[in-house]
Amino acid sequence: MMFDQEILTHNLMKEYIRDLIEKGQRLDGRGLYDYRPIEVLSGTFTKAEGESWLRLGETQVLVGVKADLGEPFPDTPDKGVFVSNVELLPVASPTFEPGPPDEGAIELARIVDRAIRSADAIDLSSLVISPGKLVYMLFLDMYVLDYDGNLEDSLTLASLIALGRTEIPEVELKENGELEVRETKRRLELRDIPINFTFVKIGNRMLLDPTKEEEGVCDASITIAINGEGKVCSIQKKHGTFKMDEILNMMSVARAKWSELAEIVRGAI
Amino acid sequence: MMFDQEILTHNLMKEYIRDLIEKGQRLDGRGLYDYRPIEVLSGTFTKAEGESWLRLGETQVLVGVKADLGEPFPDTPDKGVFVSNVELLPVASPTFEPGPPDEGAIELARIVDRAIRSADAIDLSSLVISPGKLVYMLFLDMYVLDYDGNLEDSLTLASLIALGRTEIPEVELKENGELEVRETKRRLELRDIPINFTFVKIGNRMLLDPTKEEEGVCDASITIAINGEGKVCSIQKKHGTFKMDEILNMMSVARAKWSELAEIVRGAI
Amino acid sequence: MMFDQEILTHNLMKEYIRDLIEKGQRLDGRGLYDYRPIEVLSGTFTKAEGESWLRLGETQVLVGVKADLGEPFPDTPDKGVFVSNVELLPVASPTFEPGPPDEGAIELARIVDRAIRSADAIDLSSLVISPGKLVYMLFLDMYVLDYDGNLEDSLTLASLIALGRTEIPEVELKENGELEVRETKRRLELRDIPINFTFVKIGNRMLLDPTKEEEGVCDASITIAINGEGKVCSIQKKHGTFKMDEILNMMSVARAKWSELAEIVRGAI
Amino acid sequence: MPLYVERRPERLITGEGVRTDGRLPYEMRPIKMMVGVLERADGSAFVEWGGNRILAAVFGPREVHPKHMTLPDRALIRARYNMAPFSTPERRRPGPDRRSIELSKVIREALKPAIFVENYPGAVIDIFVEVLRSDAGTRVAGINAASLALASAGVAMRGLVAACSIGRVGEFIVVDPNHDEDMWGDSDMPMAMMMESEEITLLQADGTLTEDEFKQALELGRKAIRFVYEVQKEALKRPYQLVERGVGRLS
Amino acid sequence: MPLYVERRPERLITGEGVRTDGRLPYEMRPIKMMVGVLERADGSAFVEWGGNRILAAVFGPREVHPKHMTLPDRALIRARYNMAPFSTPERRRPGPDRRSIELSKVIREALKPAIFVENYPGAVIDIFVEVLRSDAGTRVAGINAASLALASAGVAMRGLVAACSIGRVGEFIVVDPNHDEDMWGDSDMPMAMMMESEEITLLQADGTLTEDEFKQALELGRKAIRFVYEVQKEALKRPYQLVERGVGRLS
Amino acid sequence: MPLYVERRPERLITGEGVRTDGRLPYEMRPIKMMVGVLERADGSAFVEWGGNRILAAVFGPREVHPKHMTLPDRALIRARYNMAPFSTPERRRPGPDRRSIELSKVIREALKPAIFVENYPGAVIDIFVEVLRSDAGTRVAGINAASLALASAGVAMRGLVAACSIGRVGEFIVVDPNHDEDMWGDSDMPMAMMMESEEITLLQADGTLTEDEFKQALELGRKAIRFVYEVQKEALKRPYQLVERGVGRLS
Repeated sequence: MMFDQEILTHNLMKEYIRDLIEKGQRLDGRGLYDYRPIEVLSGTFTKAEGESWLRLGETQVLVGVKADLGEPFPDTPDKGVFVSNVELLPVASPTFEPGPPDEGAIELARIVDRAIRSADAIDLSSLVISPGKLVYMLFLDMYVLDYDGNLEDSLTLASLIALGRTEIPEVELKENGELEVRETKRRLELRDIPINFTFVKIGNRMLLDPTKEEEGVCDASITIAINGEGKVCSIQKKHGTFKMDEILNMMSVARAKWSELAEIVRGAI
Repeated sequence: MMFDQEILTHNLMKEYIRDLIEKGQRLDGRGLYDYRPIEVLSGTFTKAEGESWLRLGETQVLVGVKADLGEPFPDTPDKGVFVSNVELLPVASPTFEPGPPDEGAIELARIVDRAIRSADAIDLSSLVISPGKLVYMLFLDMYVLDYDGNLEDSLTLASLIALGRTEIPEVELKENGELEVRETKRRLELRDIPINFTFVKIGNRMLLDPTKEEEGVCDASITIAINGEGKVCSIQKKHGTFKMDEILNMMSVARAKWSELAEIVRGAI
Repeated sequence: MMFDQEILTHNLMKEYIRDLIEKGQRLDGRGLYDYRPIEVLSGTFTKAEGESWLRLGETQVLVGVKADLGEPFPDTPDKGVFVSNVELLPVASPTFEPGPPDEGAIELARIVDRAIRSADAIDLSSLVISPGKLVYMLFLDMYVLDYDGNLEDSLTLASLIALGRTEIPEVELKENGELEVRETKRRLELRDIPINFTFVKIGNRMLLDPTKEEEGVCDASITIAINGEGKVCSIQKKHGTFKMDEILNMMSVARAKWSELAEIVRGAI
Repeated sequence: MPLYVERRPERLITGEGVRTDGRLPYEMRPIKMMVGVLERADGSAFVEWGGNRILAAVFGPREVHPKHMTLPDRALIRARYNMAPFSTPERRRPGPDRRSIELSKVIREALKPAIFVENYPGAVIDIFVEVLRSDAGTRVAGINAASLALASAGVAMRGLVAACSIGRVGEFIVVDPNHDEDMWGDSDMPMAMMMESEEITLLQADGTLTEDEFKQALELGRKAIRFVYEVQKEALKRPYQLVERGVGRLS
Repeated sequence: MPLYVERRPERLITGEGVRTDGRLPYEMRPIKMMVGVLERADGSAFVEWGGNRILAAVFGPREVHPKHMTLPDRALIRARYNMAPFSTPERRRPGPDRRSIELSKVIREALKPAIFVENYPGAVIDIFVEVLRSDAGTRVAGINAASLALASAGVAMRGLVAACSIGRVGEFIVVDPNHDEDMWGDSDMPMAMMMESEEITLLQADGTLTEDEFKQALELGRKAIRFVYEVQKEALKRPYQLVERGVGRLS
Repeated sequence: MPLYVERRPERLITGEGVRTDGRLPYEMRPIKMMVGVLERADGSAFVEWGGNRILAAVFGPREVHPKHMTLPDRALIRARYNMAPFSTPERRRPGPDRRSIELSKVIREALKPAIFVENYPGAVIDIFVEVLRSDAGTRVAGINAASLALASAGVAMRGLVAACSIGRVGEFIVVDPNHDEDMWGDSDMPMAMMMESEEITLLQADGTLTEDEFKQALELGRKAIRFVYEVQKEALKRPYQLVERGVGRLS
């Protein structure tokens, strides 16, 4: 629900935010295309093979990458399995409820997943142990701990960092068919850094990195992923409408911001 | 719910329908034992191995038969698997809701399934590829698109036609255990034509092929399946009560009508 | 819900019960540490390998032990599988609703299960047919038929009796890997008799074997399992609070009552 | 991996009509009924029928929950048929399956015509049928038990509903099919009636019957149901007591 | 064990831009549309698009159920995208999966901007998209059908929403990707617009596109959507009739 | 197919009482607590305890949803204990299982006695315990975190609830069992108390204890809980700061 304009921010606040933005200003003083401060917490918080706890303003997410062994899908015998999942924890917002992922959580997971897959950021064929029989399965579990808008970008950043940090136990499939899990670990290679950029439209202004309040008053929203070569690698328009030139403009902004965010990812790995 | 007298037809309409029927007349001018027009649409509407889109008055159903391969049930190693399922799509009526089949949909599926099984209309042993190990699985998926009463009979007719039209890919189990799916297809043989006849009782009149309104005002309802030899092969009394002689009378009507409907099935295959 | 102080007994009755208990009296005239009459019905009521229908006052439970064959859990290849399940049937109380076990039913099952496991009352390693591959699975299904309080103790007693009566078909794993189920049966050995004792605190009195009404007015409740050696083998404090000396006192009472209840179990097997 | 494998007997019936449990075609299995076995339910009954053990309980008339299901002008009737995990040779997973959902519906529709629903506007009557041990004919045994439970709950009824199954084994029409006949017989036709008015409230059939066979089955069903009905009446008169009948031969 | 195994064609497109179904990059598959196929729905439409068969129905504006979802100042819009078990080569299990839940959301958000929701305070408009046969592009075909169904239900709209997908196959930007291109192509970009205002109501993308490719795709999408929009308008004018277009070449 | 196989250590404790992590029987693992880690929750706390990482959050008192669960004369208390998929060596499937449902209940019942529920008639207080990393003793660590979260949310309380587990390894009664002792030890007894009144609000036990062992365990539990309680009080005084204790030796 929170990704929809249905969110009820108090009407007065709504008007105030909209009035400000008409003047090109934001409630927290940021420029229209500025991100809030991004912080990657240090410490070990999970039992994952790779993890990252990231703050984007007051939004907090914790992402863990767990490895397991399993069979590949029948139609991709030469590829490992990569599964993305988002949990909107009830601790993150008074409006989140316990239970299986709703459409908002599912869309979020697919937005992150699609950027990573489209950019081939992970070499799934490197996850094969025995083609058609045994592969690594990577589970990207994204936990939303505190919700203040723009989960798309914060989850994407935290996921890239967690993947980049991932080290999985090496295994050997012996001739007799037995499996040996070794002490040594191999690092997952992050081959590209596809960044998601989420914009909202308020009036005729486009804003990057919306807060919860800005999501609540916006007329339209969209997430665009740009990879290291400056290519679009995924788009998801959410509610509202955009004009073609608006989309082309946002894409230019995103392209220009890529290095700034990629640097944060690289720095944290 | 719609199979129950709980349906709310406006009271005035109810009285009017009942009054008419007391005089032996129906709202749409039909005789008490007349079916509404039955039309089988031509065209390809699914990816099924056999299909049929049938209209019975304003009731519309779409039935598809999909084949798959799988293991037989442990207690019937020498028989293929035949599964029937009804979906009351929300497009078919303002009172249908999305979700797993409710008791009405389950009963409908079992009414159709029971008629087909009791009559041995499909030779399940012909679906065995390797006894106890590999058999064809046939999924009879019945989609209700438009609901104007008498789903029992319309689904049965459409199912028989879809089954009679079914062609499944031939497979060969090679000596080395590998499975080859061939280009050639085999036709499923329809060995009998068990027709379901649904009657409702209004006052002391019995009516065949009830509309939604007639179902809504009726005092009792029953579905009787008759096969090609004139045998009863399944009965399902639904709500209300019948006297023994009423049942014997309806059975005679059904027996007399069998050829008319079987002809429609045969003609459409 | 019923295990919680949320139960609504009429307020007047509540006060009356509490006043009585302050004087050391109970509504049904029992002493504070007396059980209600326990009766084990004779007859065959299920198709289980072991069963018992037990009445504790107006509480009635029916427990069945079914055996099946299956794979052991990967981390315990040398142990059979033992699964406990409680169903609070809607016939047992106007407040019970059909559906999967709620937290109350799950806690009950775990209370019984924990006592049996902690006491090693069943030798799970005796249930292995082929280590890591094939074991007996025992399903302890506990059915609550009539609810008048203290399901913990009544289900534990009935479960011990049902287990003690259990005879499972002997099987032989032949050299060619085939399995033969023999006509002969083997008796499950009950190696210990861990009894659960449920107390409630009302005011500053402790009562054993509470009725539904006593559960409804109590300030705190606890279940303590004692085994044949007088050891504590499981504790579950439920709602409310206890002081340390209160717990030690109840434990002494439980220890003193063990023989009385173990005798009932032994007598019924 | 099942511990129990069912095997079809070599023959289900002899040329003289002797069945696998020794009964003749028109003989019924022993029946025991008891009214009033549960303390919390408003009405309850226990039925043994052959190897079946069925418990039925009735709650209500009481307030409907959830409220939006309330019917303003009459009682809502709900029924649940449920098989215990230990009621079959192989353990059954708890929870409803398609068969039990259908049976819950036909049981409700077998009993509802007997209830004066208009006497209880806005209320619900809940009927629970618990199969503790199953041995062919659980739905009809369940209807018999539930009918007693309704009556013992004081629900206003047009009459008791009694039920029995009729089967066909080869050329024999048999009353009250046993487990073997239920599994491998040629037809099965469960029936229920309100005996006073001879109105049929349950009728299902599976397998084929010629016109004559069907008439014969219907008539045999009526006799069997009357037999059951007499046992029910006696059980109602003597609550908390087990009313028994040995193998019953229908005329 | 599947009876149908998909195999990637040796090549998806020739150097001259001939696609696996013989089309050129700017050619669309044949389209048929019909408004008014269902009797019970307030509005309905059927769309054939290549091998796709899509049925859409609209109910409402009507009362919201459950009530707590009611919006006091405007209509609640709900959409469900559902694939029939027989819509794919291998049978699909009924019920929503993650993909169909996402598609239901994006379809709702593609249509909602076109509806005057403030005209129907407190009401709900339910949109159902049923995929009977799938052959690449079901979501855009579904949006086209649903838009017609909304209009034929008399829902007040800012304009029809029309939709089409654009793909990339190697260096070719192609309109209306077919099954092979959908499975093994390099990018897929479904789009929907309100043609009058040229506002984009659906835009998704998968696979990579350079800046130029993206611009080219966006422009091609606009043309394709205009083409579809013309078919929609004709279908709306002639309800109960099948409006057909053969392979359409975009300028 | 698991990547991680647990192996029992050769011995769990030496004759001198040295445990697999080097601690003596009466030594506790290092503890860190921080109050106020989340922005949206009304109260929150983070606890590190050995290798455990636990986050607790409290919402409320607020309106009950669904409404029919409202209690007219006091607050409804709900608690959820949840393990993250990445909290264990093998990935856990999200969603509640029987263990977490039971733990949610006992955690609720461990905390409820400390809350002045009668101060908030008709309201709900929701307590969430999220296990991010599990390393034996998650329920007691979770109670400690949740108690801090309640206090920091300003919920009126009789006192803080503090908790610790006591175990038995052979003949040794040990405080705060580690992972090995939790897996292969002989008994485990989680406890929680309101320290001011020394009322026990959680008590569970698993495995066997003689009367003497039980008394010893209870007494040791009291000491450990007092130790934890002191850390809690300090954390409450210094919100947003990490309050740390190294290995703590109980007298």
